[in-house]
Amino acid sequence: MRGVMVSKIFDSVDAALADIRDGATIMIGGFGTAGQPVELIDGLIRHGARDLTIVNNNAGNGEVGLALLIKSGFVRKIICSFPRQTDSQIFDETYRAGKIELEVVPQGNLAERIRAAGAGIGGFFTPTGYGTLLAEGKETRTIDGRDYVFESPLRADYALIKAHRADRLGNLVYRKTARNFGPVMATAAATTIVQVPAIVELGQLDPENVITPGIFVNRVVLIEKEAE
Amino acid sequence: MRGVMVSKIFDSVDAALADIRDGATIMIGGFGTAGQPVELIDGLIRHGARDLTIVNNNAGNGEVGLALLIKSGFVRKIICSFPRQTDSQIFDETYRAGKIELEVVPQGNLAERIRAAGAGIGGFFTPTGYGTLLAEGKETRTIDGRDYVFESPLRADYALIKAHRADRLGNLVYRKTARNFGPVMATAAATTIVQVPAIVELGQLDPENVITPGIFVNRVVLIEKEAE
Amino acid sequence: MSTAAPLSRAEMAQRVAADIPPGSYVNLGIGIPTSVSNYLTAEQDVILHTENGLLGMGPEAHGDEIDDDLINAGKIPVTEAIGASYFHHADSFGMMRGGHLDIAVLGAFQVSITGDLANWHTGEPGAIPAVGGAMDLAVGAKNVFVMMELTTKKGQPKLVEALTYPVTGLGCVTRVYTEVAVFDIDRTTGVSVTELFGPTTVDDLRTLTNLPLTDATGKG
Amino acid sequence: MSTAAPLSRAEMAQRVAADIPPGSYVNLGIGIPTSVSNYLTAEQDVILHTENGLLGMGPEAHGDEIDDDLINAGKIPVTEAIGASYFHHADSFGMMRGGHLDIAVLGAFQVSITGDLANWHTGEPGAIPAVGGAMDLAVGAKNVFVMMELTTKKGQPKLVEALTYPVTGLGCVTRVYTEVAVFDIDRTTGVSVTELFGPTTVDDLRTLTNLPLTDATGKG
Repeated sequence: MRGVMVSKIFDSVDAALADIRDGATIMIGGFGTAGQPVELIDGLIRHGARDLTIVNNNAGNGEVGLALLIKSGFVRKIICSFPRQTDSQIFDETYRAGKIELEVVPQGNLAERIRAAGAGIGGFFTPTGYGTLLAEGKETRTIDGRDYVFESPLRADYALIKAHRADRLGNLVYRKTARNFGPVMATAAATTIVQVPAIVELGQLDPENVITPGIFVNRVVLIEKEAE
Repeated sequence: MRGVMVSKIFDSVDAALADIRDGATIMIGGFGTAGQPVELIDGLIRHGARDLTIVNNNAGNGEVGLALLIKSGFVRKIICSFPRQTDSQIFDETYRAGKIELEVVPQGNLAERIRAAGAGIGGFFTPTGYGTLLAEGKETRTIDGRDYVFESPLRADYALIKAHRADRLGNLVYRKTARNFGPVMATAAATTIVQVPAIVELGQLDPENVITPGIFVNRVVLIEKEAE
Repeated sequence: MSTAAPLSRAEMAQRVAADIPPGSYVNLGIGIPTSVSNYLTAEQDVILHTENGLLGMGPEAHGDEIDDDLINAGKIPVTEAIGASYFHHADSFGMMRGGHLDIAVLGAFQVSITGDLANWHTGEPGAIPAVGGAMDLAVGAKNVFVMMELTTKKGQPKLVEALTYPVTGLGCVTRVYTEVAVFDIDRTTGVSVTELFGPTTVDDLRTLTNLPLTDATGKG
Repeated sequence: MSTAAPLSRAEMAQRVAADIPPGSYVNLGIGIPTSVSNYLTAEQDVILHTENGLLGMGPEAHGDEIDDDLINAGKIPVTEAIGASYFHHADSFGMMRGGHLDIAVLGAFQVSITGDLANWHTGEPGAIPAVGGAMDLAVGAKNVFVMMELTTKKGQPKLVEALTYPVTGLGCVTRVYTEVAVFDIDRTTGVSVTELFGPTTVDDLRTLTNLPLTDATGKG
């Protein structure tokens, strides 16, 4: 008997996204446009699932990627740290029109909540946000003389992220500051879908330097581009 | 005016350990002997600070390193996950003679408590240990139907760790499973002291693959050996 | 599947190995569970996790392969499989606690009918407590398989109504492999016998354990 | 050190840069604080942190240096210094929240005499709230330096008894650089003026701010 080698490589974006349903919570990697999985987001728009909750650091830039997804009307709610930017006009309009719900989370709490979900932590006390509008109604505690706010894990049905290289088991490396939220989001989603500009043979990534071990990755899609 | 380049490199183990005082809490890296900073521990014994609290995964193997430190009588208390091993005879005798205090912490909670201290988290809820002897007297909470125990950050005055390579700013890489507790302990101590078998020029470590950024490291000592 | 005789330890390990789905991420506990790796086939593409910071652990190292920096959780020298990755202890236990491992295979002193596990401490006076990663493994994996003899040397069943040994984790065990039978544990429907090895019957097991076992062997 | 005239923004940045001890780990907030990097010398060996995952940030990138994958927290293309390292967002904010940065330099709408900081939200009706890393930076660094004009365009002092803008962090600011003076904030001893720039006196500042300022200029 000869088995089939396990491979997480999917032939197309559409195949990788096919099972996403209305109402899903989806984490999308990237900080601004660095690390933003634009082709996966385009695929999500084509796919057409509605009533989505999106977790990202921002709320879209310009007229592409996440901004376009918001424009599509498929996003019910966005959880982010920094929606307002010079080129966040699509979000701004949608929000002011009352067509999208916004939960603003301090950036470090956002990252830590995602990490907590991936690491099986039920909740944690963070000093960030204590005494501010963003901690209103939340449990607080003074520990060793310092004031903390209780924050809960943030998990998702899917994470869509962009990496620099992947192998067939989904081991990933990133490139420079495009790494940002990718590694923690990959741990916090039931299904993690990754786009990469190149796939390498198993064994070509140095085990000392794999940033996201394949255990956190479910699907890999190759998006070839000229300049990468 | 020409400034002096910042360098964290110390000339000797003794110089690197000189300011450790009686009663200090000291994290020591390593899992069994892999990653154990033996020469720093030998230096700690020479230094002679007493009444120490030691944090390590184990409680020493054989008659060297951590085991020898325990034999020295300088350790008041050890916080670890797995004291009893086939070659932990020194700890076993010392403990049975009532000469050392023992706090047993599940290994993952130990690692997470250390990480929490380094990351400014005031405490967290973990499922590990719930309903067991090791959670007796601790706060518990049911979150989304799962039971958790509250655990507190674990910090230290010093961390003594072993890495594979360092540069003058204290950027570190490790080797294979000798990495273990080194990266989290480096973040959780007021002063982190590292032994390495080789120091490289600044710029020789790939920025994508630095495991412990130099911000977490205070002192680096070169321990040259034949086989590394 | 039945066999004519109770399983040897090697056969138990072989049986567990055969039940692991291709591509699974698996942690094999110290002791008997470690031997499961001897029976995993290359075609299964099973990826082994060792909690001291390696995913993609290869077979035990021998001779020149031995490297003091490359050991497993039992502190035995091992090798690195192709496609491996290293990480620090907090990441490694986050991987476990976060539910990313498909299966942990563990030894046990006792397992209760609600899946409570005892495997870390005999509770004897004077014993030095040492837990290691046992409690983390118990609560972390999606499925916890226990491998144990069904009875103690004195003939006492180790599958019990309620633990008498100190708890490692509550309600965590999903399946128990013994030399005479495989038991599935479901927190709502209870314990069912899914396979028998040798002449033992489900009724024999009910008598031995004094537990309400469901016969799911397909022959009951 | 006094100067004949109030400081320009560039001089303020230069003044802050001169106060950063060699070898410090520093995060420069978006806006005016970013310009401090223009005045750091190679001899200072100051290591810049940008919270989107880089320690050892180099100068702003231009021309061919621009790389879409290498930006700072303000999303401006930057370069990588020798000895840099990359890490993910949770590690980056753990570095900050864990108190490992020596200094964060931030802009502000207001600072209170107990070191409370307001710099994230105008609180105006209809404004879209956006916090980014502001609250994390406020609570994380060992020292938080604020750079701001002492008054609003309407002449209202921005160093105040109690904030009227929404809080970013409580009791976090340790020093305030303005065009006319430097203020040190100590939670127990209050606010002291440590330097003056231009003709303004400590009494002038007391009158302007209506605050009980200690004269620590060494000339009072």
